[in-house]
Amino acid sequence: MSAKTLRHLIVIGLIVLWELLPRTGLIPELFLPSLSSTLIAGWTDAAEYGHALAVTLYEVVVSMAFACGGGILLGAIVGSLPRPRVLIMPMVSSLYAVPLVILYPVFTVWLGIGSESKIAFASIYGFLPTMLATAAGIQTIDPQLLLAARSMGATLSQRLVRVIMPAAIPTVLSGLRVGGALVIVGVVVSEMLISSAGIGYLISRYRTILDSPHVFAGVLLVLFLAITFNAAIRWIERKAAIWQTGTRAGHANDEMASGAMQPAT
Amino acid sequence: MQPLANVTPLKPAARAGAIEVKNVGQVFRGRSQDVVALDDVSLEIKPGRFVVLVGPSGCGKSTLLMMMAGLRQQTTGTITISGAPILQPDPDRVGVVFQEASLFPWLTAEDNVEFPLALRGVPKAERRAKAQDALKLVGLEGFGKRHPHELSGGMKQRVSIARGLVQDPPVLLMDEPFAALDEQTRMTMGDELLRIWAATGKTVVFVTHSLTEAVYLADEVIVMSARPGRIVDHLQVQLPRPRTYEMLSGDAFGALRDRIWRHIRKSA
Amino acid sequence: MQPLANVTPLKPAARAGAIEVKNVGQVFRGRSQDVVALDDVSLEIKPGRFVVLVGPSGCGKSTLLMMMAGLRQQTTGTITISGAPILQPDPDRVGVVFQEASLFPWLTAEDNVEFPLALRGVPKAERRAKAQDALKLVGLEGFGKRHPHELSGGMKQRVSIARGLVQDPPVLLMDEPFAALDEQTRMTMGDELLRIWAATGKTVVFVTHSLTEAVYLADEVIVMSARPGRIVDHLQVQLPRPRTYEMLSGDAFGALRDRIWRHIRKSA
Amino acid sequence: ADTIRVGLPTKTYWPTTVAETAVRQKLFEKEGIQAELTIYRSGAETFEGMAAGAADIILDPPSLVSAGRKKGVMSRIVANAAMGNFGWQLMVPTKSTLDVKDLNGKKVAITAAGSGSDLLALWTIQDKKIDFTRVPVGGGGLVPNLLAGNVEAAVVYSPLSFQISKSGEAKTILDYASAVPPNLTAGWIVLDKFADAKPQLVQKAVNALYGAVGFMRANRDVTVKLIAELYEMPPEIAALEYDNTIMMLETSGDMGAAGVNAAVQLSLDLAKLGGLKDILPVEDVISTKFKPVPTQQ
Amino acid sequence: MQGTFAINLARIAIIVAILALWEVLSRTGIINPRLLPSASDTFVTLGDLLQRAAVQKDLMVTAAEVLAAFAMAVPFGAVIGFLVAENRYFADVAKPLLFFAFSIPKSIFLPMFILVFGVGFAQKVGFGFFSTIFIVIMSTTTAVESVKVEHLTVARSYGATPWQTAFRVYLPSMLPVLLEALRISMIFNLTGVILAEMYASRDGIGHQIATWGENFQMKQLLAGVVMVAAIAMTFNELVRWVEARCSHWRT
Ligand SMILES: Nc1ncnc2c1ncn2[C@@H]1O[C@H](COP(=O)(O)OP(=O)(O)OP(=O)(O)O)[C@@H](O)[C@H]1O
Ligand SMILES: Nc1ncnc2c1ncn2[C@@H]1O[C@H](COP(=O)(O)OP(=O)(O)OP(=O)(O)O)[C@@H](O)[C@H]1O
Ligand SMILES: Cc1ncc(C[n+]2csc(CCO)c2C)c(N)n1
Ligand SMILES: [Mg+2]
Ligand SMILES: [Mg+2]
Repeated sequence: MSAKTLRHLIVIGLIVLWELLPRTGLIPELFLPSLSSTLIAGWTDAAEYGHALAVTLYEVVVSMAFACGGGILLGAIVGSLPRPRVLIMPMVSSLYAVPLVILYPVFTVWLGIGSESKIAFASIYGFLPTMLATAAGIQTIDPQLLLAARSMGATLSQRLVRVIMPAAIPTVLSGLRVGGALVIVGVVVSEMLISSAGIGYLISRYRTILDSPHVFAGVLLVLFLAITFNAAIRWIERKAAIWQTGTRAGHANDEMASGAMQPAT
Repeated sequence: MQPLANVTPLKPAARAGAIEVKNVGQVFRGRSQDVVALDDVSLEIKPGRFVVLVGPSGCGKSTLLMMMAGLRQQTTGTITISGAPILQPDPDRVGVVFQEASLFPWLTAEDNVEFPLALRGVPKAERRAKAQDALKLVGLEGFGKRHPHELSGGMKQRVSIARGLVQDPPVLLMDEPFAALDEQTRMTMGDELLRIWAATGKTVVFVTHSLTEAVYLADEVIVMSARPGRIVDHLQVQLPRPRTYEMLSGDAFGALRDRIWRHIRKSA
Repeated sequence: MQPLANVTPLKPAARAGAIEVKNVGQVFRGRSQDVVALDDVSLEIKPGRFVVLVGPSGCGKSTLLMMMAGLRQQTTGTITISGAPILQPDPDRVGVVFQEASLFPWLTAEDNVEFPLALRGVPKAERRAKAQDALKLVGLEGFGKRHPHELSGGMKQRVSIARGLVQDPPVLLMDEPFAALDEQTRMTMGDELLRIWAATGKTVVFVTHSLTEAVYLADEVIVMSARPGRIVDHLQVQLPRPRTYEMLSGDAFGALRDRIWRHIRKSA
Repeated sequence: ADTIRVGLPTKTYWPTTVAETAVRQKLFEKEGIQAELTIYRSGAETFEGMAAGAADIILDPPSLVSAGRKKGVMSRIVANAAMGNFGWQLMVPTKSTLDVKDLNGKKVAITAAGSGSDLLALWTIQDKKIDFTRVPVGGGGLVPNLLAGNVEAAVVYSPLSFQISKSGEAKTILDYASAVPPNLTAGWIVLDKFADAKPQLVQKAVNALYGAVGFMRANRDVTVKLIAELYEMPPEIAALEYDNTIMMLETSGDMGAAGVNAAVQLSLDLAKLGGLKDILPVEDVISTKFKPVPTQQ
Repeated sequence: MQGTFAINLARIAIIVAILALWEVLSRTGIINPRLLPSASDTFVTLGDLLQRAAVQKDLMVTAAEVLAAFAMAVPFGAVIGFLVAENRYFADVAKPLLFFAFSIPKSIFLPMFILVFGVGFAQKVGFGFFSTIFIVIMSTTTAVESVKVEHLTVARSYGATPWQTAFRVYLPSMLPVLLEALRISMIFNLTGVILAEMYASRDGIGHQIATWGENFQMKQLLAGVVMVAAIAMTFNELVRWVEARCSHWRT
């Protein structure tokens, strides 16, 4: 069976379970409403959800730019320059260790209760994993390649764009995946905590009045965001794969490399 | 194999291409103990000379080349290239062909060769033409679209040589560029290199383990000894140019080769 | 350099060490077109023979070795080692010294050499002793505690050779193991290799670009041509053993070398 | 002995004081049972806890019982705990000059959309015929956002309301305890299943809880000290909490008493403001099977 | 050595600067001290809190939950992440699904854990595990991508078993990326456990923090956050120490 078929079967299985588990009463509807009632709830209030989605989407896109753009940029700098790395990295990951979710209500005091605070929170939330993955990916680059580029007079920015980025692309993309997902989670969670608009707001409002179908209709929309983001990443991956042949991802198409993986399974 | 079409003759700058190494030492700080890789090396190379560096494995040849390229700072001493000290890589003065191929795996062979030109903003069409010429020169015509992992060891090394040539700097440092090549290819490439060198007046510093190759190519051969790396001999090869394969069996050739061989045998 | 103390003579198994390559082909599927790297190669190697593989750069020598090692599957044909087809790597039958050093950067030189023994669960003390012997053999006594990035190109290659030797399999495949070594070290290591081979009765398949080295070491020399890779000659080297440096200037030696040279010149 | 698991919505809410008193005065033990107290994030979470089988008796408003039954969680209010929003106040910063009427078009902080504070905000909009934006900021966001000026007013629960008015940081412009007509704001709730399976246990539990209410009314000093300890606050504020909420709690809890049905109905009607749909009839959300007999000290 | 000293000095300087800024902002009233109590007040409160037996017990409970969740999530997630990265089939099947699961706010599922585990240790650990596993999987996948094919080939030629390949090739190659992953995972783990404690609990430091927040006890809240952050930072430093010991071969 092809992987895609199996995946689709799993998805279909999950959908069927989602419908049947609540219907048969194995899971109370309060915790998991059936898919049909979720869809009906979402459909009935489509306008409300559409408006919320627009708000959330805006916040996600802006945060994504900050978190991923900033994370990759700083990660690249920190990963390629040892001095800033030893100085900054420990501080950054220590700062990330402060449980911001708990402090979020206090943060809104300074960042306001509108979109700004969500964007700030989600950007910070998605920033570090992107940055760390980028930096770590860059550290695993063969130093010989950097030496070669330097000998050809590559400036720092040229090294960054022409050597470091392409060499680190698989790691950076995985970091981007993690970071992007966290941005989505970050926006939704902060909306759930404090806000008067967005999908997170709807989720938490309907949750407070135990309206689980409407809650899960919101969750479905979050899932939709994730699917969209995933599609975007895969598009970049495909673009990247063209000039990435020969690195690990390229080798993966090789029978040699896939053979190497067999014993691990 | 075709001549490289666009080799530009060196502008007659005052000391362009001259190399001066003065009392240079290199100590690697290790965890347990320090390694003296090079100890007080001095040498002077006039512009346009073809200098071959030989010495036992681990004697510091690559280290010396890295310092001449500005890729590693010496612990003591000074290195001057074209009249000015070299403190960081400067592709306008020095080009390097590395011992390990160090091609960018995500670029095709031709993109790898074009890389140094792209860095300088050479227009696409021009650099493509130059890269094609260089690839032809190293016998890899038609392999331009392959990625490094699709090439054999010797092919990768040849791409790396093409990349070094295409940069066309007044000083070219080559670290065992022919090590992975078969004898025929090696000879052809050696002749090509001599031709380019003669046409451009470049200074070439060339590391090899083949003593025959050393004498065949060189104006001067510098012999190093190991631990700590020191210069033990500096020979002038007075054989006429162009060099021919007949010279290989001549007495002068044999004598030079023997002299180097005795050094190497002692120190390896 | 010291002899490797603990080389165990090969158990007299029926066809242990025999290699049979039958109608083997290798096609690499490329994006635009397919590359026929090897085309219908057949060859038979009797146990205990020292076989040298020569051929122009890119003719498929490494590819053939990878297939013999079970690291790559041929597109067509069969390869049998010690009487059984080889479908995946089997360190009890075949050991490999790779063309590119491929040491583990996180292990010291001695840990790299010990790696294959550690995989088999050889006790620490024993494998340390073996690794020390092997390092001594390749002239790297005292460098055991260094990491690969602290070693020169030739030193890395020697560590890689030591790693291949320490495994002690009946068939040893070596892909240009001496390419980065100076002539003196190369000779000494060649002699050491012959000694180990004579003492253990291993089958050795050895790739080199040096025709002198090929004739000096080999029982048989297999000459390949490029694109697509084919066997164009299979010579028996009847020179007596042990080989001596005097033989290098003998007529028989020269004749063999010439015969190979003519093939190479044609196909490179 | 049987153990009853008591689910409490937040620690700084009077039900916790009631249950803690019952535990400390060993009232559950006197009934021959044991109690295990679990604190939840808020009312809805507490209800989910009960639905998940992690709590046997909880305190929540009638609206959740109604909503829960719609979702297949069959429970009822077995005892009437409070008939007003004691301690709940609409507050503005002390230096603010705004009155309730002035909030038209302004922003007012609530804890969560659909929560008790939201209902009160909605009630204010309806009752005062004004319109303002309700901003959910969570319990922890109320005072900080009020003081920082992100919102003009906030619906604050006790004893936080007492605390910030005592400290001079905020002042009350509307006291919901008196402003909103009496309605059943909170009651003790059990699952129908549980009530059927272990009626004795439920009865003993409500006995202990109402015994605690009685004890608290009779022992001001002890109770004030307990509140101060539980909430980590100065005794003056604990005293305010005692006088304004504890003393206002229902002492009998009898769901059969006169006026209870109307009070539940009013509570459900208020919840409609918050978006609750298809409200069930009062009879379906209450149970008169258990009449608390307060455990005596 | 001189370099390390200078860097440590710079680090200490930065920390001192941050604390000083915090103190000054609050003391001068540029930021309302009721909203941001000064650093000194916060640390005094922290000292008081740590003296309390109840807080000590809460910390122990939380630590136990965090450790248990972490000890399960990391190996489990690492194995799955490894399979996803190395087995095409498994990757094609699971990667998108895992990614979607990762992108959903986990707190939606808090009641499910109560449904399955009740309220208590198992529920906190379960949710901590659930909050951590996806990031571990995704980070492991990232880490595996940094392993060089040549090294795998060498190991294969020596007949390395899957276990040996995992421990002797993958692990050392991946270590820097993996340790970063470990750091982030710990933060997720801690947050997950604390969220679960805030949601429903009888003890644990998250329970306390929730109360302090709702009660507008800013000093205690900040002190609590500092406590949790300190735990995470200690862990961070521990990982960094391991990293320094294992990665000396990199230049
Ligand atoms: N980064 C380093 N740290 C410590 N020692 C080093 C480092 N790089 C090189 N060395 C040591 O310096 C010496 C000279 O090395 P170098 O690479 O220059 O030798 P080489 O002459 O090029 O040898 P080969 O012919 O084998 O390439 C060697 O002994 C090597 O071990
Ligand atoms: N993965 C691959 N994909 C496509 N082509 C490949 C691949 N690997 C090798 N080739 C091609 O196969 C041919 C033989 O390569 P191989 O490495 O076996 O040569 P070789 O004889 O070892 O050469 P050298 O002496 O230069 O090491 C070359 O033309 C090479 O370009
Ligand atoms: C943060 C926070 N939110 C609400 C309340 C009060 N409260 C908790 S649950 C509930 C309704 C269920 O009866 C009410 C009004 C509090 N003390 N702290
Ligand atoms: Mg070298
Ligand atoms: Mg090869």
